[in-house]
Amino acid sequence: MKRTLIMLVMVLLIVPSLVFAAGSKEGSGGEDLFDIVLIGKLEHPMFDNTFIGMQKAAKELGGVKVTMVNPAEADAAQQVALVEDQIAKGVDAILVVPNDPGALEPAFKKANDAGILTFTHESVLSKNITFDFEAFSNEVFGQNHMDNLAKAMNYEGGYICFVGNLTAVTHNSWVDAEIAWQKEKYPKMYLLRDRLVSDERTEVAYEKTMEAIKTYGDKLKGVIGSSASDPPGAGLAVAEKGLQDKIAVVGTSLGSMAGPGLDDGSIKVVSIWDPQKIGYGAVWVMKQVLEGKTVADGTDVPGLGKIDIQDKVIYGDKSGILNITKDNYKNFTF
Amino acid sequence: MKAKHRIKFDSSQNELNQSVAYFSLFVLVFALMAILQPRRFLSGINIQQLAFQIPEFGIFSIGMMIVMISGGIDLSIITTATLSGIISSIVLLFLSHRGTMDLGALLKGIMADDTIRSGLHATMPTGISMIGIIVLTIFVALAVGFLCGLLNGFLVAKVKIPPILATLGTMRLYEGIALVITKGAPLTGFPDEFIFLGSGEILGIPVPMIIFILAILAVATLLAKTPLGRGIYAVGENPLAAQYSGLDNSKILMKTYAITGVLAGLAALIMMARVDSIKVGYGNSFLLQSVLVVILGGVSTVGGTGNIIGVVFSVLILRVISSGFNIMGFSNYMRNVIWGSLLIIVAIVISSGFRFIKKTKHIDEVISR
Amino acid sequence: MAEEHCIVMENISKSYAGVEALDNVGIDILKGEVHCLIGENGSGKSTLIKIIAGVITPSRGACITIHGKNYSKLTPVDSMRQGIQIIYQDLSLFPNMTVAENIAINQLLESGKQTISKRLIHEIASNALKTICIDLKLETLVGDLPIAKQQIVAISRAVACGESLIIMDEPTSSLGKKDIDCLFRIIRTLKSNGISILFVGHKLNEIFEIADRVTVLKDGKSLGTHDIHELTYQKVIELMTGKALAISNYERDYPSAEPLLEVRNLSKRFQFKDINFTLYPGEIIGVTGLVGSGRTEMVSSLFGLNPADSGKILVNGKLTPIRSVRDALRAGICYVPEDRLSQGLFMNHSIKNNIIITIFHDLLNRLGLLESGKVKQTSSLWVKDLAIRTPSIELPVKQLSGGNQQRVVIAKWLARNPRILILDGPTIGVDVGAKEEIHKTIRALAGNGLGIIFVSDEAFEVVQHSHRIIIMKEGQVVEIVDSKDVLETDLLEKID
Amino acid sequence: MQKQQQITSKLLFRHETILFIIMIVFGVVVNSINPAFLKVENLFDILKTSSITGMMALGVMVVMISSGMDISFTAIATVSMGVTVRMLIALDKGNIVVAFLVAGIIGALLGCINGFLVYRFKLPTLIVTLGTSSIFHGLLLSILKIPYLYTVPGYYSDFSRLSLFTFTTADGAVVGFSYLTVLLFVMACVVWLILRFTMVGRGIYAIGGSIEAAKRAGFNILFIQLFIYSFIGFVSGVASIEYVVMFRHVHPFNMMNMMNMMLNVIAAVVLGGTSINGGTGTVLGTLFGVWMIYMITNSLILMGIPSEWESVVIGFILILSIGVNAYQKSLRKVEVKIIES
Repeated sequence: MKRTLIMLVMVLLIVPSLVFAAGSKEGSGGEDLFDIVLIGKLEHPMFDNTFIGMQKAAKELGGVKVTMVNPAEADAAQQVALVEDQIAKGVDAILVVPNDPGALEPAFKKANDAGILTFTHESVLSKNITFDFEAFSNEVFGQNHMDNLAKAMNYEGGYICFVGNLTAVTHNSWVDAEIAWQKEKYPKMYLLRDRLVSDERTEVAYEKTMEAIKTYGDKLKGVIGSSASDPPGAGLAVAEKGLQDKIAVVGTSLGSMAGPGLDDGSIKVVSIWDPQKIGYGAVWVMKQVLEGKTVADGTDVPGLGKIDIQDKVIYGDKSGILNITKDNYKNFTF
Repeated sequence: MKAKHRIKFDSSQNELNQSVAYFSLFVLVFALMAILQPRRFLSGINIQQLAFQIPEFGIFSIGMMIVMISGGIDLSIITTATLSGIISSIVLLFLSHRGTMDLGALLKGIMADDTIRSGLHATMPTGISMIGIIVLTIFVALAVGFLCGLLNGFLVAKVKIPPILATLGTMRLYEGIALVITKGAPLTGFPDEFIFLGSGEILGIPVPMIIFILAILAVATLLAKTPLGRGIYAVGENPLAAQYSGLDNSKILMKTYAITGVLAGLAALIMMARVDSIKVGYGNSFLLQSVLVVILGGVSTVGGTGNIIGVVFSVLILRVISSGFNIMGFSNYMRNVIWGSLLIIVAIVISSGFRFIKKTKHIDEVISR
Repeated sequence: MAEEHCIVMENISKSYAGVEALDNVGIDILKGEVHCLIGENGSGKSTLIKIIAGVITPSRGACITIHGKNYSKLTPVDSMRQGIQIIYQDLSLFPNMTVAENIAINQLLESGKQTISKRLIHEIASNALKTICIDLKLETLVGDLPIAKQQIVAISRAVACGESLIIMDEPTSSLGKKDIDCLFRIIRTLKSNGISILFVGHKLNEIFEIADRVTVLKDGKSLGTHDIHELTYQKVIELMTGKALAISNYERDYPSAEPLLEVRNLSKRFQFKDINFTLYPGEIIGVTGLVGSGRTEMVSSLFGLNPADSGKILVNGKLTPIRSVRDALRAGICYVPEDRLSQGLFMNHSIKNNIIITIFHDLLNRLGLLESGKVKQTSSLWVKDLAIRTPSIELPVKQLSGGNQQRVVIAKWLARNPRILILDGPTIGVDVGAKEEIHKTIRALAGNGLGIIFVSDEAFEVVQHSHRIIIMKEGQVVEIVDSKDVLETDLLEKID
Repeated sequence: MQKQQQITSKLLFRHETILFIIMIVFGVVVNSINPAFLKVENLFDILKTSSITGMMALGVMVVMISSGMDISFTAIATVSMGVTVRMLIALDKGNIVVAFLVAGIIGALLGCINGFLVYRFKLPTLIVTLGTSSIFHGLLLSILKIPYLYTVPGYYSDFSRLSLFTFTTADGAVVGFSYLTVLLFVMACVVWLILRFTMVGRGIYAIGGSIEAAKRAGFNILFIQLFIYSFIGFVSGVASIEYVVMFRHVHPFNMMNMMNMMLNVIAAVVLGGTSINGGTGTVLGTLFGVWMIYMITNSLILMGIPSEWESVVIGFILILSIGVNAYQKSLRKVEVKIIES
């Protein structure tokens, strides 16, 4: 008796959730719209914001319907499956923020064969695509981080760099650019050790910064983070040791995440691109392409500015970098 | 009269019933998806997608199944695959670009420089050696998997570390070695002949699917028809009795883990060939899923019982559900809720299916009345 | 009424899925008596005690009176409150806890205390041990104790609760003579304290030694309660098995072939020392001694489970070092272990798969795969040969009864066609009828020229069924006697 | 004489002792590479950062003693963290004590569901918790829609700065003994008391030793199972608030995304001498196990190990220390056998 009751509850749990889930994401709309799908790396406000930009574009430009699906974990295999499912679903264009660019190529190829256009974001190496969208080049972004850090640590002393994962291509190219730029521009500064890995987790960035403080003592003057949770983690460690005036933390992050650190001075400045703008610009470009028009180098794209097309990569202009500080972080919704 | 009723419950019958149950569940799920989304789900392309998606995950799952039948678990299965994929792709890339650059430069070059690679393709000697190179690559991948598995087996069987801990350690170790070799960079640019293994078709059937089916047949034969297979079941069910029966437990365990390692190597090959790249961290989400599928497939969590049919059907069921949900645009989290509920429901059904037998404990006495 | 009843049960019936396990059974236990409940396996003994414990509810119409109080339905809590305590065959101890904790735990539970202290636990435990006049180290882990001492812990636990009725389910099945004497002494002490004992068992000599009254169950029906003085061995066996049992004496042809196995100066540190004996084809050698006398250690060293430190083993006159189980198997030595559940069987696997586990190499086809035809044929053959009662060879072994399970273990080894078969306590936990069948099997095997080493506690059994007897004590051979020249009682003396 | 021998050998083979020796050896080795390691400041920091893992490890230990396994605790932690912090913000009141309590209670309730399923259907605990872990986390994310929260009320971070006592070291750094560590120690004591001095504690060991025997002895299995699983739920809830205290944000993945974290906790508990098959386990051993793993992972930078070697080193040391332990255990078995005979 009780057993059937439990089973009933379980079934009741499943059925409405099916309905609920089915109803939640499927937008209504006529069949004549272009179907564009955004596939993020995982569920994250960054991609939500990109999607908001896309929705805004869809509304303002018309003729486009946008949806979003994200893998439950930041895993390339799941993303491949998602792309393949979208092919089956028969959308018109897919915009992916790849976890692993290489892994998606065959899926992209299949999509293209099925007449679906593929686009990427944050993935300059992708091949089977129409365009990749970048707010700016990795090199420029890395140099921006280094400029910020150098200024904050008064152009001298030792520093360390975090990457989210050794396998994160963009993070590594930022760090490469940072180190090269420092060697070129700031001779009094020096790298204390090889890049550290944060696992894209605040607590790991915190623990490793703590350890670095102990290991290098007074020599450590600066920390650059690559994943959005690195500066908050490093900032926490700095704040806890009361070293706000001695160690500068900069890097990639969001205003919302870095806010507390910016407030107490443990984080000096964080940089980011505006995901809504990118989303808007991407939809603008994708719509052009879907309508069979060409997008030329130097076009002024809303959201991206004057674009620079290299091979298949569309770089926005340098105005795309947002440097967020204590004074302005509250102006941003992400 | 009454006795006749009872005879139904012998174990082969049970196994058969179980297989029928899994099969009907599969049909049910498939039909449900087909009814809900007939146009999209039943489209040729989706069915083919499924056929491409299932094999790598499926092979991991049957690998996990083998160790779980032996009473263990292999948490290092994914990183074993990563490591063997990386080492074998170095061999593949090195040999197929042979004579034009050294290994170090190759490793550095792989990541970014597309032009070098296409140039290399042009200069590469064609025909004769490519098959040989691919065979060698396959051999290396399987061999690395074998060695990784052997180390797991050694730690479990000889050093007597609980499997969950031993493979947790080696999971980090293999991942680490792979990171040290590549520094995290992906390896890509495999020759098209190799890609065929992952994306090609023979008579309309995807090559990975063919490999998967062969692997199923091989493992099924191994488990049912070989002394080693029976030994794996025996060690999982009762290691002491196995020892008393003259089986060499540690040898069996070493072989078990080694076979799982080889399967991980095989999965790595398909993975590499399917996505034309290999990188540390690829496929990490398969780990818990494969444990889930094995349990869902009716393998006892303490080892000793379970059969491959259940596991293979669980793989199919989960894949169909998840693909169907993707098409319908479900959120992943809702899917997790449904998976979790499904797992518990299946477990309850399985356990209550056996409850009747537990009560009439000594069947022979009942019959002999 | 002069004698006070502890418990009276009438009209007890119970059926599982239409099969009657108990049919209108009645039993009454007097205060301060030792009441024996006997019957073959499957006769309903365990169902009956589970009903007394309240674990199983009987069919309607049952009438249970405990200390004058009527119950139509008994719950485990009622049963415990009324001072009924069961010592199960598996003892139901906690191997990971200390002796003191194991003894005290039931009393603590009953007292409803939520907190405990070590002092209290020790007090309860030492009191209980004092009651039965036994000394045990309180801080030892029970899992580290030998089985006989575990039994004492289980009894002490029941005593600690101040019970009025203690039910012992085959308590002597894993005990040596000395331990059994000790147990009986404890039982008598308990009896003199006014505690009733329901003694479930099947070793007749014990029953005649300890029982006041006997209730016999057969096929779920009671064959009445008898005063022990009204009964004889013969009568009891007839009641239990429903047929007159001929105790035939073993044909004691002295074998005259070359020796099959010679053991010379076999020793292992801390376990046994200077073992010497010879085994001839067709001979049954009984090995007996107390638990801890080194008998199991010695025979398991012959099987390579516990390789000896020094000494020589000759098989067929050839020096054969046995360092592992495989060495032993190669030499044609097989071993039926003492604990068939944990050492002999794969409970969830089919009978077929249990039997073929030792003979894979015979069943392979040219591809090196097991041939299912041969597998079925071979296993069915053995099932038939050893008269294992089962509807199918695909049935999991756990669904068989003890006697049949034991025969599966024996079949597994016979399938290998051994020359020497070591049987360690093959009749433990097997009832009289099944025991006789196992004895028959053993004799038939010896008749086929096998050399058999037969380890057993039961002097009666050893004298009846072997040519010669090795008596072991403290790791050494006391004497090797011809069973013609020894009486059961002599043997018992020599063992101690 | 013989007795003395037995006692020394017992001490030698005690799990905690071996673990302690390994820890000391490891500490000395690291310290010889970088003297910063054995400074009080660093040790206190390790104690503080390991307190979250330690808290969860206590719960896992209790479950494992009862011969169960719970892998839903990270999901429970995530759910109780998300719900608690949100709820208190929405109500616009609350303080740190309330937060700890509410999260603990939510965790305990979720744990109760596990306990009930385990008891009622006699299912393998691994399956139940594997199932509920995706259910809990999935429901949190899809129905409750708990987003990221990067600004949390001040009382969380205030608590993080509180120290039981502080002192200044020779080189001028201010070192504090965090209340988070105190919390772990208090919880460890509570667990120790429960396991040692209450009938529930004995019941947990009893179930781990033999559930059938425990039933026959008259233990209330339902109550004990509910206690076990709601206890691990409770400590997971508490640990989740510790997370908010330390890192000042609510994140639906960081705690959950920790398959590594989950495995680390389980590894720590097993390393600490708790048997996977149930029945044995001590609080001290578990704490040692946690610290051991923390010492390994938090000394890699001090030792100057390049990032790409991290996994290799961790894997290697893990295998080594577990191997030594396993080997020592098999020695003990032989020892017991000899003493017995």
